[in-house]
Amino acid sequence: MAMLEQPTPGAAAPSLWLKRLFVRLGVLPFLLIVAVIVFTLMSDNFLTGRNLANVARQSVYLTIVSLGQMFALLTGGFDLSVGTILALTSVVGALAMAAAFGAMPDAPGLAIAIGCLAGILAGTAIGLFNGVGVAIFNVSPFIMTLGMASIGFGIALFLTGGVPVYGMPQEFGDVFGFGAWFGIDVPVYVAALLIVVVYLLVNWTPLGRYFYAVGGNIKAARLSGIGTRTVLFATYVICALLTALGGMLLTARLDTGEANIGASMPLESIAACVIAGVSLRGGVGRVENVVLGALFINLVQNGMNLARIESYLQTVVLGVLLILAVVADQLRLRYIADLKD
Amino acid sequence: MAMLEQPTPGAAAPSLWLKRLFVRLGVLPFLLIVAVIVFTLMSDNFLTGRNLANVARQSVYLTIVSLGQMFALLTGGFDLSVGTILALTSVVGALAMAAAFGAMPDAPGLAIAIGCLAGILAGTAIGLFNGVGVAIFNVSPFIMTLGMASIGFGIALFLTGGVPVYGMPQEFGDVFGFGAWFGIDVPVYVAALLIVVVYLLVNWTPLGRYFYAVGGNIKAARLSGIGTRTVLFATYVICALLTALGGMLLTARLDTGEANIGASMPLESIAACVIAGVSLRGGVGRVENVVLGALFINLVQNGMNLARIESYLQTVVLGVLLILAVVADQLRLRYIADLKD
Amino acid sequence: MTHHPESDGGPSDRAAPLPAAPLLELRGVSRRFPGVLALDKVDFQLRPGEVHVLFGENGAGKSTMISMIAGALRPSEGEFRFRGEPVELNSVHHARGLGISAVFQEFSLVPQMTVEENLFLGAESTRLGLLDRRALHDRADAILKRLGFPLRPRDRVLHLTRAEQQMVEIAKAFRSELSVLILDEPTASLTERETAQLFKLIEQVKAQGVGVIYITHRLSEIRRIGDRITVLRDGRYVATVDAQTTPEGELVRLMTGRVYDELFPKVRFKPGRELLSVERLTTASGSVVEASLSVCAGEIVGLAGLVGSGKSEVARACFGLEKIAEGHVRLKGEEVTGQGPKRMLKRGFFYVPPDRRDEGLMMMRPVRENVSLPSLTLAPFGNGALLDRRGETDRVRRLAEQLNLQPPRIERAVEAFSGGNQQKVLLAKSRTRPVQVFAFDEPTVGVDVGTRVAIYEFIRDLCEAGAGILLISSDLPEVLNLSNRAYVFYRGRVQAELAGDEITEEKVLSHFFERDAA
Amino acid sequence: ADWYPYTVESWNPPFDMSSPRTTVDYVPLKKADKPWQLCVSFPHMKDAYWLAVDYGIADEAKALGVKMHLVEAGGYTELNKQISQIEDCVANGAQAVIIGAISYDGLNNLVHEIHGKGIPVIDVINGISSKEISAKSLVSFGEMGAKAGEYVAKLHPKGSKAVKVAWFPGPAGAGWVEAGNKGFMDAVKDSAVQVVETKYGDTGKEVQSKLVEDTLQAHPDLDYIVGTAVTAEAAVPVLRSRGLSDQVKVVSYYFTPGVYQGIRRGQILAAPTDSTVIQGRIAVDQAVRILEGKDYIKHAGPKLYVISKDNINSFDRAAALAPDGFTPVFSVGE
Ligand SMILES: Nc1ncnc2c1ncn2[C@@H]1O[C@H](COP(=O)(O)OP(=O)(O)OP(=O)(O)O)[C@@H](O)[C@H]1O
Ligand SMILES: Nc1ncnc2c1ncn2[C@@H]1O[C@H](COP(=O)(O)OP(=O)(O)OP(=O)(O)O)[C@@H](O)[C@H]1O
Ligand SMILES: [Mg+2]
Ligand SMILES: [Mg+2]
Repeated sequence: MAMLEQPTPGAAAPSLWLKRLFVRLGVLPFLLIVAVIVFTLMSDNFLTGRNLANVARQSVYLTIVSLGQMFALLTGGFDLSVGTILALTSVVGALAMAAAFGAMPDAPGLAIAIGCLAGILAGTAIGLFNGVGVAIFNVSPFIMTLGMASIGFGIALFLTGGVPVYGMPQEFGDVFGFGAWFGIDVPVYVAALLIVVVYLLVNWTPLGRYFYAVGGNIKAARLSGIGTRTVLFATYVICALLTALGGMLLTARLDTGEANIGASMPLESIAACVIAGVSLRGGVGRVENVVLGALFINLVQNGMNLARIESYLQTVVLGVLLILAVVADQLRLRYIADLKD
Repeated sequence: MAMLEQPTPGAAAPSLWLKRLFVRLGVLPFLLIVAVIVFTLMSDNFLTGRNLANVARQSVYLTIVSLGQMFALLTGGFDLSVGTILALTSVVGALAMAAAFGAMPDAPGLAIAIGCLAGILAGTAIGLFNGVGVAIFNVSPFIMTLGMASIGFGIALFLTGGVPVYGMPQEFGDVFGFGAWFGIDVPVYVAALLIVVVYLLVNWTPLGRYFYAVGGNIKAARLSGIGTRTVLFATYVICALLTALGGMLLTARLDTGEANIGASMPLESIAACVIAGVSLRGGVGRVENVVLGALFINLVQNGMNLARIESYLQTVVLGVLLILAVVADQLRLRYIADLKD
Repeated sequence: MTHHPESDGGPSDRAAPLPAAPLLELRGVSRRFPGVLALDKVDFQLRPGEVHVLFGENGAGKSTMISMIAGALRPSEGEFRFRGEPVELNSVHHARGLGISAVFQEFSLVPQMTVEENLFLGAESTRLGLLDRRALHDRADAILKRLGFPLRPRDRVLHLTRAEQQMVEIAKAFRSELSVLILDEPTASLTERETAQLFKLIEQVKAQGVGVIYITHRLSEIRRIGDRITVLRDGRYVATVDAQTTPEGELVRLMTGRVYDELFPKVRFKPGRELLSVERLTTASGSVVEASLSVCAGEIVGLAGLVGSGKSEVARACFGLEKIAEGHVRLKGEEVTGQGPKRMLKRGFFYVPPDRRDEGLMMMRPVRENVSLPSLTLAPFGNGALLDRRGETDRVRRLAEQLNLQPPRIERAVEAFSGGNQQKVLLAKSRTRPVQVFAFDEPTVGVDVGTRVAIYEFIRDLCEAGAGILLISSDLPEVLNLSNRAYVFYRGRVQAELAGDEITEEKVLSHFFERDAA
Repeated sequence: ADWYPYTVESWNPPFDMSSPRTTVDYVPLKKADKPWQLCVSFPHMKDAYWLAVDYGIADEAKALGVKMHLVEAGGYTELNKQISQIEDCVANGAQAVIIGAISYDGLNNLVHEIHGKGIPVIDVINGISSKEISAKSLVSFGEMGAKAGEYVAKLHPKGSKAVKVAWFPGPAGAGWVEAGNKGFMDAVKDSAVQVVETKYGDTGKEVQSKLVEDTLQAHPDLDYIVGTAVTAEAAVPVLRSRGLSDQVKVVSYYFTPGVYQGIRRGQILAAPTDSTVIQGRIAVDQAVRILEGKDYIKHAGPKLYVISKDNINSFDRAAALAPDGFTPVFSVGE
């Protein structure tokens, strides 16, 4: 990526110019454009304001979780517990909110606040354990988060007996699930806010750099005077916190606390990151691409539904696209090399 | 692992002696012993020849898949498609076998042969694609195998609509699913055979070393004259082949071809490897430990079922044990160093 | 490790002048690694404004000692005093705070980050909690200019050569206010020009009263900049002597307990038929341009040149590691242009890379597996189909003895060995199969004198046994003393070919820079 | 052969399983006036049960001459995806939505939104708690569990020799599982049936087969295995291999081709059927009637009955199962 910030001057042939753009932006924007064109041709209802709003809102949850996942990947780890964090947040949040609402039916606002707090705390707690396990006991993130996923799911089932939790104030769903300002859904605003925050954290603070450093070469990070344990710990807490926020938004959308959501989240969020060019070996990845990655996955699913592609075929197509996205990214890496000279 | 092959002589205090055993064997044997004791105390039916045979047989499928998974991990990759490979093998194998049997009801043996061949080919085909993607197009193994998993599953559903495939000759299940010689089930013999083969391949052939080399330092491997692409390709084909064999055994056990099996296999097999000390960064891992790892997971599940531990609690316990196993392994790494001299 | 009964006097301080109060003092400091006592009750004093050289064999404990001073390692026992005050150096950050900063032997760089990001890693300047990117960029530019290193602040470190990375590591140490500067083999992969620059800098900070701890295996450097020398052996303090007056032989004796008459062995060249011939070779990346050279049986051909001159790349291209745009490579008369390492090895050509961590060794695997890796299909390592574990172990043991691997434990993971000993493992790989042409790229990076002699003898024996040897080195004396023919590279081109007595420092250096003048 | 008239139960007031039922002969429309665009959402299309629903819906849609497009979320853990898919359907111009819900309450907001757009929502098979549903074509899975329970309980009434039953409701947390579990437990409460084990587990056959094996180890003296169709199918070969086929009897609490085969061969004792296919057909008919403003039964569900070897050859197979060789149909009329 050496050249990204300082394009070498000189007569750039249009093709070269395109290459540059390709290198700078990555493959996803191009794939997105192609997808949009294809689906627009396949269905009249695709390129409509309300459907795009639709896609935007549907993408919110995966996007937020993927942002969290990105931190884990940057430091060379994983978080396989994001699914469970969603579930636990949803269940605990709903239980607390319902209880609070039941206790004081005339203060829904307060109930909502309490519920969200409880849920987010519960979700983040999982992250705390992950952090301690990985940073202090250096348990491999894979096992640590997989273990916590299993534990957390067990707890969520305990709390609910497997049945959905309801009784949350109507306002919760109305605002955070389905509310909209100026035709844009509330969840989208929240996501946008989180994206900005994460972007700043990652690109404009020392801590942000430390995630890359720890993932890139943990020994070097230590020799440079970085508290690697602290950074690792922060990684999993932040990931859990973001996921928990996503969990509360999802709960608002569902209007119930569900123990059975998010099973496919871990792999989907990692996939979103990887097609966005985040390296599983750590140290490489950009926030904006991760957002595009999550968007891409949702857009394709939405497009295929609108294009009435039958669902078995959809699984196949999705698989193919994931692979193609990465193959295309390989080309990009070649070009990068080319552009160095 | 330095000392594994050559114990240094000298007066060893019993504690030291135990340490050394601990280091040589790893933490799993000890955990297994503990588990056995605990469960024996918790249930009279646990430590019975019948149940142990039962555990042995149940472990067969995870063990075989984990062996395959180990190759992927050794080279610093993953195989997330093992679940799909199981399903596809099962479906295709069953369809072919049923068809062949229908065509010539008086030659079940031939039908079985045809079916197994078809199934194993189908499963291995996925591995071929994985291999090409990873070795030739250097797609990240995560995405490549995840994508193929999605594709393969789509195909399996397409072939069956999710309905079990019936009509395989009775003999198939009777022999490869439930047959037994001298009180030991046929699947166990097959597994034992495969374990030996894999052990030889990994520890006594150049190719075996090359897996470690590619995972340990792919550049160094290349400079040492190793065809790294070939090795990577072989990795995923071997993994798929083993999994496919497991898939046919499972099909025999279930007596039907099923598209809905193996969903939990990818993570379970990786977990089995990791608690067995296989490094996700590649280059580290031993066959015998992987076998123990798979055995451990099955033993615990069986034990908890027999001890009548309630389902929700089981998920929690399993999670805790996974983490503990790895924490314990950290201790071991310390000891290893101590014993160096 | 062998213990030497004859002791060399306690901490007798024979260097009289400047009785200034010590800036930094170590008292009875020990460090135990699992299984090894890396440092054993060592005393050490650093005065302001002196260059204090740490000298000792590979594995003597030098890096361990400075890692503790830099706060990267905790001592098992012992006391540190900084400006007379006892201190607990419990983190790199803390040490930095005191103005102690280090150039680490194995670098402290994050490959995926840019030069600029690496320079300030752990000490980013911020405004309102946010990174002050402009300031960072300007400071980076300033430092690089001051040090005169030709680096682009926004290149990613992984795209740099080891030499360039070394410069980044050095620049990193110079970024903050200094009181103690630690340099652990900073010149290992630098060439004359950068080394000269570095020494100028050292003189500057000396003048400002900074205490410099300098680790090197190059005796010539000790003369050039050293004030005092502390010798370590097997983790124990041996002596502190004056750098200018102590004769080299004496130093080596203190260090090894043995006496070497000659550092560079006499090689009896008997050039035979041409083994490797390169004709007007140009690489796709342009790092080599129309280079022609040849290597005959029974001779050592040296390649000298500045960093980035392409002397490595020409060898890499021959071995099939660099894409070749034009030209021919012939091995024993056969056209082998663009063939990969596998085929090259089969044809008896072996390339030993300069960066053992990056391209040379599997750090987490045992020595045995690393050494035998290139030849697993050949006897005694195997019969093509299966491995012969005993044969393997025996042969590797023997090679470990020949190269005097310390400690001689071939089942231990490579990462647990000191730098120099890792280098020995790397060299051992080339002796596992029949080879006619060797290319050694920086074969003595970070290797102590004793080992150097061993390696040089190793190379000599190969040569006298009739092999053709390509010796690529940034350590000029190496090229001067060992090769009977030498090529000087400049900007990817062969600038000059020298033979026999022509190979003198002046002649070679003149071709290093020539075109700069023009 | 026409499937109608079909005797179904109708709840009045509707949408409340506890309200009084009347038995009616259900007769669908012959043809729709317009080729309406129906959207159907399933939890998944991975087993024979939902294949039967699909068959009913697709066949009826063809018969009525309406368009149908079917989406499936891929599993009971994919509530979020089901919501997205239904939204996509609506965005795509569906005029009525038929939902096999993943969650009893989790879709209420969505239903509210769709209802707001004037698009009727028909609740099939699983049940949705929302009051804004236009029609229901279902019987609660609770009653399925109950039916299975009653069947066993009747064989072993209170006072008779106690029998040990192991119960395998399915994946923990799924709505239908918890419902079935409750129904079964209540049904066997006062009888000689003693539920010695409740084992949740994914409905993958290998998972169930393992659970069965372990349960047999834990309870060598087990009398009954009751559970999902997958459990029943998995239990058959296990029992055969252990020579327990006579000692341990198998009951499933819903009906699939595998169970059908098992009952015919006498390997499975019995299983209740909810006439799965019919529920699908009725849902489509309800949708069309609503769209055409014709009067319709707001809440209908086929009468449950248990199938055992007594009636296995006589019962209306086409009402319970998709015909052999039927492959999933995801859209009709496009
Ligand atoms: N992480 C470690 N684990 C175990 N032993 C170690 C470790 N690091 C160093 N050692 C041992 O400590 C001793 C001193 O190592 P050190 O790197 O300080 O030597 P050195 O003097 O720097 O050698 P060189 O000149 O080759 O760099 C060696 O025997 C080495 O094997
Ligand atoms: N991995 C790499 N990525 C990008 N550029 C590289 C890489 N390796 C080498 N180069 C470039 O190739 C040129 C030659 O490399 P190198 O510095 O190894 O030449 P050299 O003459 O061998 O110098 P030395 O051997 O002293 O390091 C340099 O300009 C270097 O920047
Ligand atoms: Mg050192
Ligand atoms: Mg070089």
